[in-house]
Amino acid sequence: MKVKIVETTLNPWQEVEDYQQEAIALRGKFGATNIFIGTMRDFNEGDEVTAMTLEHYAGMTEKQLENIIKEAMQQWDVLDVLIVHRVGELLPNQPIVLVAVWTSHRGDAFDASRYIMEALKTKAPFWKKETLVNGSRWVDKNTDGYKKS
Amino acid sequence: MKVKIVETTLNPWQEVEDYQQEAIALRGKFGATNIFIGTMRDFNEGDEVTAMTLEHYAGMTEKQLENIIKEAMQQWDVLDVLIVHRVGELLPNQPIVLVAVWTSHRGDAFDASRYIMEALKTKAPFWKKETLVNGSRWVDKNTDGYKKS
Amino acid sequence: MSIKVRYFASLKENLAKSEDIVDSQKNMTVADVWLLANPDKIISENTLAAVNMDYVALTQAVNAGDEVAFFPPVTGG
Amino acid sequence: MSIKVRYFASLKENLAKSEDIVDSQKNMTVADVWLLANPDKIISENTLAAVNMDYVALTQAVNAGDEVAFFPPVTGG
Repeated sequence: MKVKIVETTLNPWQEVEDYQQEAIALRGKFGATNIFIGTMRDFNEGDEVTAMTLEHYAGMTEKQLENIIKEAMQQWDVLDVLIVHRVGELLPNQPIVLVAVWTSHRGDAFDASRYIMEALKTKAPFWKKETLVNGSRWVDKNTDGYKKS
Repeated sequence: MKVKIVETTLNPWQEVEDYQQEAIALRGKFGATNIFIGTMRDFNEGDEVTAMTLEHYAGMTEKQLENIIKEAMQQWDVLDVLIVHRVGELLPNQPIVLVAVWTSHRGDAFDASRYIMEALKTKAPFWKKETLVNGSRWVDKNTDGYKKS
Repeated sequence: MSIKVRYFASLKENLAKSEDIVDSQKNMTVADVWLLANPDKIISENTLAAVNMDYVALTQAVNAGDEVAFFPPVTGG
Repeated sequence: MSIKVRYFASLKENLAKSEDIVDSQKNMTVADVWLLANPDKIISENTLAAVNMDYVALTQAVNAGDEVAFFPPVTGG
């Protein structure tokens, strides 16, 4: 398993491909991979967003994300997990977060991936500040992501 | 949306990257991407599997997969879907299927991706024949993928 | 009327054929098509049927020019 | 004992500081640390606290050398 915080552009496909390439122990053993990617949108709460700054608590983020992976591995049959999270200055259409989960069976991959994303949103110390056309604002809380729009 | 059946090696990262690159309308609009990849394992039902042949009903596969995407789009707020499925001769560790779903919010991405995979397993006319060390056998039914092992 | 019949996967192997063409003067259901094509073989209860690439029940009526397919449970993904 | 205090995001901006060092001869809880560092500011009810990078309640005791952090609800992912 691996947790990585990056300050430059996050290329999710390259990250997953590279990680899987090196994970020799996985070869032939995993039947399912679930990947979630969160990407910056160009609007939020009805306003155009031109850029975003992601602050984090270095050290605590890694500690919390590693705990979350361990919790997922206790609940589901998970072979491996990769989490990559962007910090610093972002532009719309750039990836913010990547969660990749490798399992033998697909149910565990879907369940563990979703669990990790929800736990990350609740526990990992990252904070978003949005740049609007006029000024900037901190995002004060995460949306639940499941409400019907 | 796109449904694609491929007879040569399926590179899921390249497929998703290429598709997203061309999907200009998605830029800045999607906040969540969920991707599921099914990969051939080197064992099944307690036996070593050295290769696999995937047969399909050309035409019906595409029709059924397109229906499944429409069903998902009726149930969740889905911006775009890509399904790529391998047919022909496969070796262990090679990807069999890719499902990618783009949405505004993460709940829809997880739900729609899972729905599409389950529906694909039930309705898309593909059949697996496994090559074992001694002979070969048709896979007679899909595992439910959610049972606790 | 003339109906094209297709078989897939283990069913194709068991029947040792991938296609049939059946002709009848009468209206037929999918079950009738099977019987005409395979008079000495009872259709297995887990066999699936499709007409023009949509799943159907064995009681479904067929029309001239239809493509009828029989196959075992699908195992893709 | 000496305790390092850190602030993040909007809380850091509102307090106009990112760190404090507080000293006390007595045993302290996380709430005591806040009070000592910010005697004129009531802690907001949605403020989260961590000691040595684990989430804690404000009633948690702190020890010499601990790093205490205060921050608003997290908004990553």
